[in-house]
Amino acid sequence: MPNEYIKDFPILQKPMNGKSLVYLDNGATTQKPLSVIQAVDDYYTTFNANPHRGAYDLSVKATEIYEGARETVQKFIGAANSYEVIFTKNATESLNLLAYSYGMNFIESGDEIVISIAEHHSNLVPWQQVAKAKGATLKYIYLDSVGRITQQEIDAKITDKTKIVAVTQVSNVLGIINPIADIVKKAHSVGAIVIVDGAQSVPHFKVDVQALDIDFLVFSGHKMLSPMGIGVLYGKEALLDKMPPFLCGGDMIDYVWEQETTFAPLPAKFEAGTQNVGGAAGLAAAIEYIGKIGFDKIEAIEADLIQYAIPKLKALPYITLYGSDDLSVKTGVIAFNVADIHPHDVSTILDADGVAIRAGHHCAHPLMQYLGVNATCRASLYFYNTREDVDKLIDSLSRVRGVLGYGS
Amino acid sequence: MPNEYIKDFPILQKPMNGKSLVYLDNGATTQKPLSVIQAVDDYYTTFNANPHRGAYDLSVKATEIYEGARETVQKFIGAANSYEVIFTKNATESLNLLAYSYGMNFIESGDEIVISIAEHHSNLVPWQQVAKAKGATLKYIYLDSVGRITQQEIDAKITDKTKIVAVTQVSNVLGIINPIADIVKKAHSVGAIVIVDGAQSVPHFKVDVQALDIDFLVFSGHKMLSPMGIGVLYGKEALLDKMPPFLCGGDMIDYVWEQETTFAPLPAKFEAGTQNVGGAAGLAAAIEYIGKIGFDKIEAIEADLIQYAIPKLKALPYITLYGSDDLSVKTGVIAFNVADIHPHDVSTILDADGVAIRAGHHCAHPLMQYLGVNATCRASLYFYNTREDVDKLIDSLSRVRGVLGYGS
Amino acid sequence: MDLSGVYTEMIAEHNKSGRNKKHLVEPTIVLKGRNPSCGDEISLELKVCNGVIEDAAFTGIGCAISQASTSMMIDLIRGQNVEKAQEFIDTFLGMIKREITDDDDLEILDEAIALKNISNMPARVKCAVLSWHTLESAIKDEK
Amino acid sequence: MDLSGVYTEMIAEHNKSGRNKKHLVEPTIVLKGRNPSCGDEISLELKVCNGVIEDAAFTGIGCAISQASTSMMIDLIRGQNVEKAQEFIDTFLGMIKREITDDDDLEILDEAIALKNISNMPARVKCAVLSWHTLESAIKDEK
Ligand SMILES: Cc1ncc(COP(=O)(O)O)c(C=O)c1O
Ligand SMILES: Cc1ncc(COP(=O)(O)O)c(C=O)c1O
Repeated sequence: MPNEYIKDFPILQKPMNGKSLVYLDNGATTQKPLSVIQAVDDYYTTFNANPHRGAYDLSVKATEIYEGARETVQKFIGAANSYEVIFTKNATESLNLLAYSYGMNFIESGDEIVISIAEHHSNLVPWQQVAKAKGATLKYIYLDSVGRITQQEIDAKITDKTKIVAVTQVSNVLGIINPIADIVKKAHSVGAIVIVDGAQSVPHFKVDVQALDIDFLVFSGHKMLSPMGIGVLYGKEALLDKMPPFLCGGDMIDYVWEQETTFAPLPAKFEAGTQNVGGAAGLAAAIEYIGKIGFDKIEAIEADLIQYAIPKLKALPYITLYGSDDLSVKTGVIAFNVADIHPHDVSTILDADGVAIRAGHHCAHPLMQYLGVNATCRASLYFYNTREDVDKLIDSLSRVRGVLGYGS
Repeated sequence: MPNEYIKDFPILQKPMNGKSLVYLDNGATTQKPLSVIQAVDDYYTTFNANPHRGAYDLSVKATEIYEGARETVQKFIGAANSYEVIFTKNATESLNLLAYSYGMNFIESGDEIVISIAEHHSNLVPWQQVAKAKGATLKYIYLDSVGRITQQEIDAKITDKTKIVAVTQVSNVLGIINPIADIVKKAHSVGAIVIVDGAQSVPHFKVDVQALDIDFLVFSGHKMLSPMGIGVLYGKEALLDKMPPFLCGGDMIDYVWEQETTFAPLPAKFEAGTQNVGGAAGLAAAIEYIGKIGFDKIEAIEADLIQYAIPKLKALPYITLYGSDDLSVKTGVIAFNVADIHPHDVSTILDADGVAIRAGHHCAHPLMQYLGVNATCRASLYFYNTREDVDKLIDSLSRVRGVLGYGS
Repeated sequence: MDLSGVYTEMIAEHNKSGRNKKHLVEPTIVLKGRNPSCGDEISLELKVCNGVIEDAAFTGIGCAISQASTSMMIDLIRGQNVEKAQEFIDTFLGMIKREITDDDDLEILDEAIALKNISNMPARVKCAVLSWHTLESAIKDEK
Repeated sequence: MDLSGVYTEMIAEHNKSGRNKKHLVEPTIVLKGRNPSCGDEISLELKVCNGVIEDAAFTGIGCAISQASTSMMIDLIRGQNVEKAQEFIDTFLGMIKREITDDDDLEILDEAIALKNISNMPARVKCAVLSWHTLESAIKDEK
């Protein structure tokens, strides 16, 4: 099936190991369309200056680009106000900002922080640190046998002691979509706030922060077509307002004296130092590109690919798939193992065919321990992938055991 | 005088307000040569992947580019080991990393932190916060009448109680070069560590961390030709080793269990989450570009421009210059005011002539208070500026008072 | 950008004259307005009796645009009641935000129409509106 | 990349056979080697008497390259004294770092020469050297 988007991605036109690149590591980072690369170039070749700091024309243009990007993000995630959108360098920084500024200040001894066992280390280690520093308890929501969070677990783990629930909307290993609305309902009923890790969801389907009534949302630009070095923290105004600053320095202050400082209002309060304007321009262009395709289309393409891939993978007797394949709770992330073969060898052998997948723990050690595996392979799709890519994956996989001297 | 570098900078070829751009706000951010823009493009069109995480070819290439950039920085600043170079998003993050990870852990009640009154807010507000949180004292080194730090002040302010001396190598307002070697000598003699803010020095002359024996150095890529969103923290191995991590998440861990984590060795320990590989590629290209010109040449050009500019500015009776104009302690940053005219008006009027300077407090409120001014104008040069740029500055300045109805 | 459309004679004149830059003898309201990003600070003094602004003046530092804007505002509101002052504020802010563009609607602003072009200069908008926001806060409780 | 130069028959054979993958009856040294970024873990068991490695074996998980590399290493060092074992280590690490490239110098590595091509695969180098670094730590105190 021809894919009309491939032509927009320069890297997908270039051969890898002599073969055309089958890029199936979109969960790690996506490729960038020309329009994004061009938007960054345009910024540096035409408008580059330090925003907010200059009264001259170029600096005003840089400010417009930067604040325009903030409004683009606002609309994209349905935030009520543009100043509820804070730019960071990636989802990890966004989560650490929350751990330092919210966690370290509003969590007390005896409080409980609830996360899921499927969290990426970036939404796990910061909360371990907060729990340790504050004498709080870090509690885990476990998964059912096919990787889903059940209402029972939600009710069991979120209690009157819970102050923060931090959970990923889509598991970066299993691709399972978590029931955020149910979690928010329960969390708010006990007065806890909800932090949603949207790193694997925001690039793939519409996430509306007001419709979900979530308190914070984090995501990374580089997993949704934009350059590296730009990420987002969304937060409700009332919460962001009561949080102290995280990074201190230029542009986040109102007045500084030798021994005292007053801080600027949102969003500047959380954006110390010179920001990544080129990155913000890239993110805005990425959101525009996604908007032109439309999430309906993106979801349809990804659903078609999973529906095509899963039966083919299941037909290979030596493949073990992890997690539910029920399309109503699954995105285009597929975790699997090949019998007798270590995931790193699988990845190396596929690489020789130009097929890029990921192998390892996917920054989710506790989930690996929970699944009882040391590592897995992971193929993660995006809308520029095709059925042909899936065919090549299957084809290459079917040769893996032979390469290492096993019968099939 | 023709300048052979202008042709490398696309933005300097484009008109601004119908005139060719005279960009004199290099202290805020510099423009980018084509080779830097191209290096970032090449990364995204040919090698983009998440480094460190994949066993496939593209990811290996991304890792090589990223780690190669680290080695380029290492050589550039004369560090002993490449893992002593930590990538951050800007100098501000580097300083906050130090404040959180070093300051919050090794400063105790009664200790003293010494900074200069000329610090940028980014090297000031974080230390205020540490001093407050820890019950330590924040002490200021003041300047002599022409903006210099004297040995007397160094000896008076750095005492047995001093644990951290954090000082800028070049003032971003006055352009004065501080006596880092003398400060290091005194600080080390009392057992204090020295943090050097190299944001305004590293782009302009050779800074060798081992020769200066400094403990930490921070700087921003965007002030030295590279894209925004990439900065550096250099630290001596022994110090970085004993510091706990700052940001937690993916890639900075060895093992994670539900309630415990062990951390990766340097430099990964301080680089949580997906890093800005494109930015690192840009920074490496910027360092290569600077290397091709050579600091001898860069310093010579800047010295020529200041020597040319200062007498011309002094010849205008309504101009007040701030700080020494002794070339042996001065870089191409010139702070001044025009009698009766607010700096913002000066900047707007110059902007109409295509001359971009900065007006305001330059993120240095305490210095403004110390100088007894509300704001100043600042022209800051780089090697792509020319005597013609200076002429246009002077020319435009000589019209400012007239525009606002004052005689000259 | 056409400088003469920004730094008009009228603005230069108001900035230089300092006619309204002084202390009042017995102000009933004194309110500081600040623009942290510029470092500009004005202190607005009003003498309000029975809902009428009998006199007004200001002190403080700022660029020509903020000084002139403040001075023009004071000329406008002196002798007016607070409702009228609010009308001036709404019209002026509307002009700067480009929500009110019709010259007829702006006419009441008199000399302050000279600041219309500031709406094209995002970096300077804050300078022009500082005193008007300060006035708005100052008279809030008088209505 | 030519896969057949990496996953040679010999490597496949060592990986599959599990010949050296077991516990020793009375090991004198047991040392864990870890590769956090891969999640690989091996436990190396040695029986060293009077400076001679009388027997060796390993347990643990890892990719074919690390398993084969460990198994080949064990074949090489079994019955050798620790000085000779160190020579194997130096030669093997030299080969992987491409510091030793001459086939004559590598000859002592016997079957382990099959891992030479790993030096072209930066992402897999760690897998190949894990057991060798573990061995080096294990015998440090025996010399
Ligand atoms: C001396 C000095 N230190 C620190 C900074 C902060 O740099 P950045 O804004 O890139 O974090 C600057 C520049 O703004 C500076 O001039
Ligand atoms: C679910 C999830 N959360 C957080 C992250 C961290 O994102 P980043 O590395 O861009 O900070 C990732 C990606 O690595 C992820 O998949």
